[in-house]
This record gives sequence, C-alpha cells and structure tokens, in this order.
Amino acid sequence: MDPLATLKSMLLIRRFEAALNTRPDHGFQLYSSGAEAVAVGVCAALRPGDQLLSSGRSIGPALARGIDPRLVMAELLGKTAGPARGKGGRGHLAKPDQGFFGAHPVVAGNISIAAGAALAAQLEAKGRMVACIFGDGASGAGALHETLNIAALWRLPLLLVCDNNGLSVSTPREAALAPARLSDLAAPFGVPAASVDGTDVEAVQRQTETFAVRVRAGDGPAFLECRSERFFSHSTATRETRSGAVMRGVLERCPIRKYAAKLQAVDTLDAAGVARIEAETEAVVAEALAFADASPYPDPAEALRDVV
Amino acid sequence: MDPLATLKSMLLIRRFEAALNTRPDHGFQLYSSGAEAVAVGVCAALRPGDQLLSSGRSIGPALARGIDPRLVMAELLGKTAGPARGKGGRGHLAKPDQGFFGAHPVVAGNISIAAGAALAAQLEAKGRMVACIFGDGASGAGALHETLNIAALWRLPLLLVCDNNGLSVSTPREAALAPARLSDLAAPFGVPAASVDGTDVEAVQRQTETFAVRVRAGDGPAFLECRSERFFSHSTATRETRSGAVMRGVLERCPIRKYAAKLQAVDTLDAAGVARIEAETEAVVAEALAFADASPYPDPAEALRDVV
Amino acid sequence: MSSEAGTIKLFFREAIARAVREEMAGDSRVIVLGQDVGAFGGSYKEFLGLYDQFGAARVRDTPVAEAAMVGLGIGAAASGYRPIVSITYMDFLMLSLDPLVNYAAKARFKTGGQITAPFVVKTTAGAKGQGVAHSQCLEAWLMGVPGLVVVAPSNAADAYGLMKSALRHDGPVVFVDHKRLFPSAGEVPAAETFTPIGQAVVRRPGEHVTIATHGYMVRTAMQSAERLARDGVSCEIIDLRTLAPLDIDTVARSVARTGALVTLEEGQLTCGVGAEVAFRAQEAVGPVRVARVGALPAPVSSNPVLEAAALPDAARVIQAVRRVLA
Amino acid sequence: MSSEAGTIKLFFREAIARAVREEMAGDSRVIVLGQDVGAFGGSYKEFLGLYDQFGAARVRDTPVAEAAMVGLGIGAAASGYRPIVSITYMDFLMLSLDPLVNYAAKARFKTGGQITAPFVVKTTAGAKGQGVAHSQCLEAWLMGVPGLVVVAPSNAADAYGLMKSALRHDGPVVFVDHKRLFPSAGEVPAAETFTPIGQAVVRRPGEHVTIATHGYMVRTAMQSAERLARDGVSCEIIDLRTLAPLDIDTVARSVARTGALVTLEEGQLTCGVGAEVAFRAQEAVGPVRVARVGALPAPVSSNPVLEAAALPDAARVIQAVRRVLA
Ligand SMILES: Cc1ncc(C[n+]2csc(CCOP(=O)(O)OP(=O)(O)O)c2C)c(N)n1
Ligand SMILES: Cc1ncc(C[n+]2csc(CCOP(=O)(O)OP(=O)(O)O)c2C)c(N)n1
Ligand SMILES: [Mg+2]
Ligand SMILES: [Mg+2]
Repeated sequence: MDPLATLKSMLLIRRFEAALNTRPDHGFQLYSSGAEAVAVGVCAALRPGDQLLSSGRSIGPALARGIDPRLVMAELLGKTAGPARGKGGRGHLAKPDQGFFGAHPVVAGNISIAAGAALAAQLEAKGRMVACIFGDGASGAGALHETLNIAALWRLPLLLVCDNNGLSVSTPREAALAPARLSDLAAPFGVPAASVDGTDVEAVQRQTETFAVRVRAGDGPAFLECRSERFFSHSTATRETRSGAVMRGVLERCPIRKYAAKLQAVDTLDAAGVARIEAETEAVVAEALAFADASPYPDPAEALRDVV
Repeated sequence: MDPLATLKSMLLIRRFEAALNTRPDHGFQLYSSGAEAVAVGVCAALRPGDQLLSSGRSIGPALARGIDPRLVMAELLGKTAGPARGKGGRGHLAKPDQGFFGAHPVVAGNISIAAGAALAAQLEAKGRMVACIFGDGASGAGALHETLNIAALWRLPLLLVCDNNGLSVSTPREAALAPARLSDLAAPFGVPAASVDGTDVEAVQRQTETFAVRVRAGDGPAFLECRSERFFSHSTATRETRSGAVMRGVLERCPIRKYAAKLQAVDTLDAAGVARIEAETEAVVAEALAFADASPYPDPAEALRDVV
Repeated sequence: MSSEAGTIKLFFREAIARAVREEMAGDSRVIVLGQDVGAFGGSYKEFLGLYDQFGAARVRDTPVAEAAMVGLGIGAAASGYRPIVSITYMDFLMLSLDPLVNYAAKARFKTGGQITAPFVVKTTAGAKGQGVAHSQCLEAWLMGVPGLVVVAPSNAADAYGLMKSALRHDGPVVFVDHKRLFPSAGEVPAAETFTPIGQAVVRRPGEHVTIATHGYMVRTAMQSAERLARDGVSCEIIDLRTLAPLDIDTVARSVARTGALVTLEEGQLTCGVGAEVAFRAQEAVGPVRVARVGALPAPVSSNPVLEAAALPDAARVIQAVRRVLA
Repeated sequence: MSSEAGTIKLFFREAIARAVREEMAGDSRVIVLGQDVGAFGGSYKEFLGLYDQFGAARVRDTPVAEAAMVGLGIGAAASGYRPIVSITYMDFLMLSLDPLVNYAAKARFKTGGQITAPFVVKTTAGAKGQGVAHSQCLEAWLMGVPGLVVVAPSNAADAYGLMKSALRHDGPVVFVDHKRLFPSAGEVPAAETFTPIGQAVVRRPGEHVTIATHGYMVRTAMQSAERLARDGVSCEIIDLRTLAPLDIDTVARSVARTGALVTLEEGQLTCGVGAEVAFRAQEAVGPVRVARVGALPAPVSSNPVLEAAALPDAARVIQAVRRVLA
C-alpha cells in the first residue's frame, strides 16, 4: 500500500470517530483512535479473498479493511443503509462479501470463529487466510488457548493479532495477564510470534506480511502482538481512569502524527499534502455522516426478520 | 515416605482395581493402573492440611491420599458406607476432611476449582497448598489457560499435575496437543514446570517436593507433567484401540515392578518382603470388597436429600 | 432388506452414520468435528466408517475443547461449509453455549442475513449410570433461544431422517439423541428420506388422554399406554421430534379430542418442555386437565437406586394419567 | 435519613454496595472477584468503596475469564470462604455454566453433604442499548437447575436485602439484577435487614387480575396497573423476587381471588418464567384465564427502534390484561 494511502486510511479512522462522536444520542461507541496503525498495518497485508474478524472495538478494522465509511456510519447509527440494516450496530459490524467477516463484542468470542473460517479457507485451498484482531484483555480467556492449540495442530491459515492497548476497561494489562510479552502465549504451541510497536504502521504491516507468507503457504498460524494505545476511555459510556499526566504520555504515541512526520522527513509528503489529505478525509467523513443521517431507522417489523 | 510404604501404596491401587473389576455389574470404572506412581509420588509430598483434586480417573489419587480403601470401594459400588453414601460414585470420589477435596469427571473441570481452594489457602496463610491432577487431554481445555494465568498473577499455592498417559480415550496426545512437552504450557506465565517419568515414583516425589517448597513459600504455582501409562482401556466400558504389540510395550513400563526391582537391587526388600506386602495388600483389598458388599444401597428417598 | 418392505433394520447409531455418510457423499462441504470421531468412530460408534471413507480432512478428531470445537464449526459454517460438531454429552454443551447462543443463533439476525451458520451440534442427553455431570437433559434451555432449531429423535428412522434434514437446514441445529436409544435398532426406510423439521407425529392413536413427549421417553410413554390399555384407558402418544420450532398444532388437535394432556420429559420440569407444551396447547384449545411428568428436582446420580428414583418411568406416567382422568 | 422514617434513599448500586460492605465488615470470609470491581468499583459502581475499605486481597480484579472466575469462587467457597463473583452481563454467564451447574449446583448432593459452595454470582440481565449478546435474560435456565437459588430484585431495598440473604445462604446463589434498574434510587431500611429468600411480595393489591413478574418488569407492571386503574381495571402485582425456589403460594393465593393471571418477563417466553408460574399456579388453584408477556422471539438489537419493538412494555401488558379479562 502506498504511504499516502496508508496515512489516509489511518486518518480516516481518527476523523470518522470524531464525526461519530457528534452523534452521542444513539448510544455509546468503542473507538479505535490510538490503534489505527494496527488495523491499517494488518489490512495492508490482506488480500480481497481473505477475511478479517475483530473484537467489539471494530471501527478501525472495518474502515481499514475498506468498508465504505458511509455504510459503517449508517450501521453504527442504527440506520437501514447499514450492511445489517442497522440491526447489528456497534460491536457487530460485518461485511463478509468484502472481507470483513465481522466484529463480535463478546471478549475473545471471535477467536475460535476465526479459526473456523480459517478451516474453511484451508479446505478450499485457494491460499486465502484469516486474521483476527482481539485485545490484551481477551488474551486471558480460554478461547485463545483452545484455538491456538487446534490451529497449530491443524496448521490453519490463521493470523492472531493481539491489539494490546494495555487496558481491559480499567484493568492494566500487567494486572490481568501474567506473561512478560503476550506473544509468548504462542510459544508452547510452536506458533511463530512477534511483538511490534502498534503505533508504527510500517512495523505492523511488515510483520504481518512476513507472517502472511507462511500462513498462506500452509505452515500454520502465527501470532502478532501490537502494542497500541487507547486514546479515549473504554467506551463513550465508560469513565476514564487514567490521570491527565498519563494521558499526555499516551497521546504522545500518536500513530498518525508519527507516520506523517516520517513521510515529511523523507519528503514523501509536505505540509500542503497533509492539508490536502486532511481535507479529503474530512469530506469523506462529512459525507458518511450526511449519508447516515439521511437514512431512516428500520421499521419495527424488522425485529422479527432474519431470526431463523 | 519410607520405600516400603511407597511400594505398598502403589500396589494397593493396582490390587484394589483388580478387586473392583470383579464387580462389573455396578457399572463401568476408570482405572489408574499404570499411573500409580503419579498419585503416590505426589501425595508423598503433601501434608495433612493440603488438598488434592483429581479428574474422574480418581482411584489412584484417592487411595494414595490415604482414604480408607473400604470407603472408596463402598462409594465406587454405590453403597451407603461410602463417604457420599454412594451418591457420588465413580468420578466424584471426595473426602475433603482428609485432604481429598475430590474428583470431578468433567475434563479440566477441577482445575479452576482447585485454584479457588488454593485462593482460600492463600487467604488463610497457614502454608497449605493444593494439588490438582488432570490428564493430557485436559491440557487442551481453556480452563488450564485461564487458571494458569490467574494462579500466576495471584501467586496461588497451587501445584498443577498433568498425568500424561498419552491418550484421551482413543486420541493420542500428539494428535490433541500441539506442544512438544505439556509442561511447556506453563512457561508463558512464568510458572516453573518440569516433565518427569510418571512411572518413576521417586522422580515424581522428588519433583513434587521441590515444587512444594516454593508453592508453600508463596512463590506461586508450579506445573508438573508426569509421563505415565494407561494399562487398561479408557474405561471398563470403552473398547481398547491399542494393538497387542503396543500394549506389551505399555505394560513394560510398570511403575510397581520397576520400583520393587529397585528396592530389591539395593536390598531394601527381598522376595519374602515382596510376598509379605502382596499378602497384606490382598488382605486389605479383600476386606474393602467385603465391607462394600456388606453395605446396603441407599434408600430411594436419598435421591432428594442434600439437593439445596 | 428386512421383513417390512422398503425398510432396513438399523441400530440407532447406524442410522445416524448412514445419514451423515449420505450427506457427506452428496455434499463435500459436510465435515465432522469431534472427540474420537475418527478411527474410533465416536463414543457410540455413530460415526463408524466415515473416517475410512472420507478421510482425516473431513472427519476430524478434536482435542477436548468444547468451546472452540463449536466456534470452529460455526466459523466454517459461516464460510460455506456444513459441519457436524459432536459434543459427546449434553452436559458438556454448557462449555459451548457462548459460541452457539451468543454467536451462531444470532448471526443471521445481527448481520441482516449476511451471515448464517448452517451446522449441526450432535449431542447425547439422558441418564445411563453416568452420574450427575453426564446425565442432563437441557433441551428446554435451547428451545428458548431464537435462531436455534432443536430436534430429538426417538427411534432409528427419525435419527436418520432428522439428521438428514438438519444437515440441509440453513442455520444452526442442535440434534439431541439419548444414551438409552443407542442399544436399540429399528426399521429405517431403504430409500433416502427426510424427516421434516417442525413436524410432530402421533405414535399411537388414542381417545382419553394425550401424552406429549420426545426422545427416549417416547418408549416410556408407549409402555405406559400398553399397560393403561389393559384397563381400558386409551392414550394418544405424540412424539414431538422437533422441539424448536414446536409443532403445537399436532398436540393441540389431539388434546382438543382427548381433553387431557400429560407431558413427559426426562429433564427437569421447571421451565421445561412440558411447561411450554402445556401452556401453548391450552392457549390453542382452552383449559384441559393436565399433568407434567419429569425427573425429580435433584441431580441424577450414577447410583442405580438413585438414578431409577430420579427418572420418570411408566409407573409415574400411569399415575399422572390416572390423575388427569380422575 | 429521608422523609420516610427508618429508611434512607439509596441508588440501586449503593444498595448493593451497602449489603456487600456490611457482610464484608461482619465476615472476613466474604470476598469479591470480578472484572474492574477494584479501584474502578464495578461497571455500575456497585462495588465502589469496597476496594479502599477492604483492600486488594478481598476485592480482586480478575482477568476476562468468566469460566475460571466462577470456578475460583466455587473452590474458595467450598473451602470456607463466601465469595461474590461478578459476571458483568448475564450473557457472559454462559461461559461459567460448567462450573456453576456441573459442579457448584451438584456439589452438596454428589458428596453427600461433605462439600457445599456458599457463594454468590452477581450478574446483570436485560436490555439497554447493548445489543444481541449483551441483553439476554437467562433466569429460566437457572430456575431448572436443582441446587441453585436464583434471586432477582426489582428495587434498591430488595437489592440490599436479597444480597444480604444471598451472602448468608449455605449454597450457590445467582443474584440477577437489571441494567435499567441502576439509574434508579429507592428507600432502603436504615437498619440491617434481610429479604427472605423464597418469598414473593404483593407490590400492588388488586381484584381483577394477577400480574406475576420480577426484576425491572415490576415497574412495567406498575405503569400498566396505573393506566388500567383509570379504566376501573384493578391489577394485583406480585414481585416474585426469588425465582428459585419459587414462592408459588403467594401467586396462587392471589390468582385464587382474581381468577386471572398475566405473567410478565423481559426474557423469552418459551420455557420461560411465565410458563412455570402459569403451570404451577393452575396446578394449585385450577384453570384460570392466563396470558404470558415477554420479549418477541428474536434477538434484542441495540437499535433503539428494534429494542423497543422486541421488549415487553406497558402497552403489551395492558393488551394481555384486557385479553384475559375479555
Ligand atoms: C466474555 C466477556 N466478558 C466481559 C465483557 C465486557 N467487556 C467488554 S470489552 C472488555 C475489555 C476487553 O479488553 P481488551 O480485550 O483488551 O479489548 P479493548 O477493549 O482494550 O480493545 C470487557 C471486559 C465482554 N464483552 N465479554
Ligand atoms: C468437558 C468434557 N468433555 C469430554 C468428556 C468425555 N471424556 C471423559 S474422560 C476423557 C478423556 C480425557 O483424557 P485425559 O484428560 O488425558 O484423561 P485420562 O482419561 O487419559 O486420564 C473424555 C474426552 C468429559 N468428561 N468432559
Ligand atoms: Mg485492551
Ligand atoms: Mg490421558
């Protein structure tokens, strides 16, 4: 993916969430701001036929996978123009026909589902792979152990991506997970693993590409830990527990500013370029919001459709 | 524990199961024969105040922990003289007042329960510890991961003992568990682990004692893998899947013959001694069977007692 | 070929294996996941021969990991395959309820039809000397989960026909058989047959009382009816076969005639199958004399005396029938 | 002290915190395990202050591992402690059912009384814009499990009194509160009080119809009764409070007078609380006009329009009342 597209993809997530934040009445949201580089870096290494699954923190993954921001906005605001006609909403975004198998808000709940999708990919034998993004908190759940073991035994084409933002709601990762590095969890199963700076989009993309090669080759799963940040409180309905001082340090690690600065340093981008990208992104986001606002809520009768 | 007592304890399990096997009408049983050294070696390092939990394969653990063979036999045959008045039976043996917290036949189901007992021991701070014996098959269950993580985080006084007999019913351990050594599963959590020959009672006891020191000292859990054998089919109701040739190799690794030979080699024991021990054991087992046979089945009204 | 024209005698396990074999042969997307389902052929040999015929890629032994097993089945199903996931005993299905209920049952709804999970969880309910954690009947839990289909055969023919239909259904199905059905054999159509999902059947016509039941308890009901017949009491026995969606019309039609209903299940009565059948039947036909028969409100011990005491039997069914007819 | 003598006004969450605080102060064996229950004070601040008062050893933040969390609670309980395990939403309790149902509920029975697990699982049911996997009401599943006590407060006073009783009960208790109850406050006795387990209460006396319900739906029932009163329809509202063991006598006494019963629950109707209450009430008093009100048979979306469409409300309760009185 070319550098400007990468930057733009991350900026889209950031600005999309800012725009979504102007519609608080619909209910709370979980934001990916601070972890844009994880979703964008991973998706940069995925192909159209691959599938991506994520936790409930799914705005970054959905947009990075290339799902139309208008559709994502509509779904998150419960409007019928969303891919699920507004029935799924926050935590349940899905557009499988475009490679986003979907989000699932039960912590660690998508990990074994992803392995099943990987099993299907293995049986199809078309070189497709599946990536599943989950959090540090999810890494303490038994589903990870059971899935790592089976995926390793069966050499499933599965990339497990731990988006480690250091927190599970208010609980610091150190208080919730004993391992020194979460990528260590893969070692017993002989699953290759790496821990990278999740605010460095190039590092995430590079490592994902490296793992993707062996995963597609049928050499089995891989585990990628990305150390990211959570720029906002757990959800827009959850109180922030970090001090102002801590938050300043957190915001320091902005994956977007970091990458923009790098591109400017190597003259891939200039101030005007940045301004242009920001303007284009703002336009896209504004259109998404307008699109969602214009779309109606579902008819109450929808409550009984698509049940069985 | 003195060598003769150790040998006797293992022999008791073997002969007890042979005797129990003469009462097939009561229903199937799960035998510990081939893994006597695991239960006996572990229990040799436990103290009265400690608690032992096991999987449904619990005859070895119960007898090694010192539960009266008469009570064990009565419970396994559904008689009221059993500790649970015959209500628990196979897979649910328990005598917590004597340090056998109990068996649980849901695979891996006792692991988190054991951690809870260890939490209680930690809060009491009397230097008590808890040991939990489970199988290789159980090691693929999420409960192990969740419990290892919490036990490590909280430094619970818990010894996890994997009795690896190489099989889960018919499934070879290699087909069910990806790790090279099951003790590797503890590494990510910083939990000390070891793999020993589970047919070598001294090796099991030595390693358990080593771990027990740090576990009691409050340094957190430890993980002990014991490579044992399963001398019979999974249960008396399950068909054997191993060939005669394979079984001959399995029976070669008899922990009792091995230890008896060793004791004779160092003159701790002579042929007469062996004969005496066997005779004593046969007497104990015969008495246990007579005791159980003499005990009545529960009254049907018992079906509604001790429910809530 | 057996005496009855057009049928063959199969053991319950053989009927299941035949259904799976036919579906695997006809549809390469059908795969089997479970503990000891491969060369071993399953706890009850209900998958015997499939591993040899279809190979290790389509008949997969899994570790003991019920949660992930079902999660994998769902993920594969939502990706176009049609897995059967074998959960040995229904008690262990508790470990799989998160993926089954929180994901599979809601996938179609929450994605607006984009994702469906057409797969079958095959599990065995009921008591047979296995003890408190290996004997439970949890069908009622599943009946209340929108999005799930629940079937429960009472004989070899329906084990075959319902498994066939389950493997063609376009969503998650829980196929609940019963430990005490496996020793039995029955006549199964020689030709390919599908037992329709959502259709109960009258196993024995009668006039005085309707007994609505499912699974192994259909036999207990039949025994009870035999004995009651000697005293001139005529029982109509309905085998529900599908528990979700419940075919209440068949029950209601019968109750409308007999004017009395006895529900029979091996599981717990509280919030059970019988409570639902009784309510809906009376919703349809108005108040009738009704009684429920089920297990005692206690765990089911492996102890033969206590297991027998806990489980419903013909004697209790007969008592209940006499009570409603008194 | 508030206007009402002898009571204080507490938010629902404060009532829970007070009960736990009193029990922890009086009994060092009471401990709290849960996600974000420590310094954070719980999702609804229902544990606020306990961490500061009792410290990290007795108020423990756990990883996201619902199965092990409950297993640990059971093991500690069976070893002499009295843990509360907080399972944020009832949907996640599915992950804990194996230890809760296969072990804790059966421990006393299977060990012949040697082992009991006196602990409380505190969890939150119901919908409040949280979506299909964070809105479920699974009380009915637990009611059918021998060995479990299930309580469900509808107001601050009972949240306090039932939590107190739950923490003194000598076996496993599931304490089910509701998301929409947390914003509310209510009068709670200033003096230490215990709401007895197994006792329903009449919230509003009436003559024409009995409405039996629990938890948040008690409010929906009260609103319905207000409106119906304007048309001269007098509803007697029974707050079940304890779902297992069910206090059917209180329901039956009322139904015997009114001759009509409407059951109301937020969960699914199939094999639900209402099915059981309706059956047992009629077992006690004979056939009465009866109707059930519950959620639509579908997942509950976070979409405000669809959530509202799926959940029972006063309008539907009123319809049902008119139907049974027609
Ligand atoms: C099984 C389960 N338990 C608890 C929750 C409540 N919950 C929602 S998100 C969350 C935190 C998860 O932390 P992490 O996995 O690190 O993801 P993050 O929110 O940091 O992206 C929790 C505990 C849940 N949704 N599912
Ligand atoms: C959760 C669960 N799944 C499946 C079973 C059926 N089962 C009983 S024992 C057993 C084998 C377990 O193997 P292992 O842990 O190695 O113990 P072993 O029998 O070898 O001592 C299985 C699969 C069960 N009891 N519980
Ligand atoms: Mg996190
Ligand atoms: Mg084994």
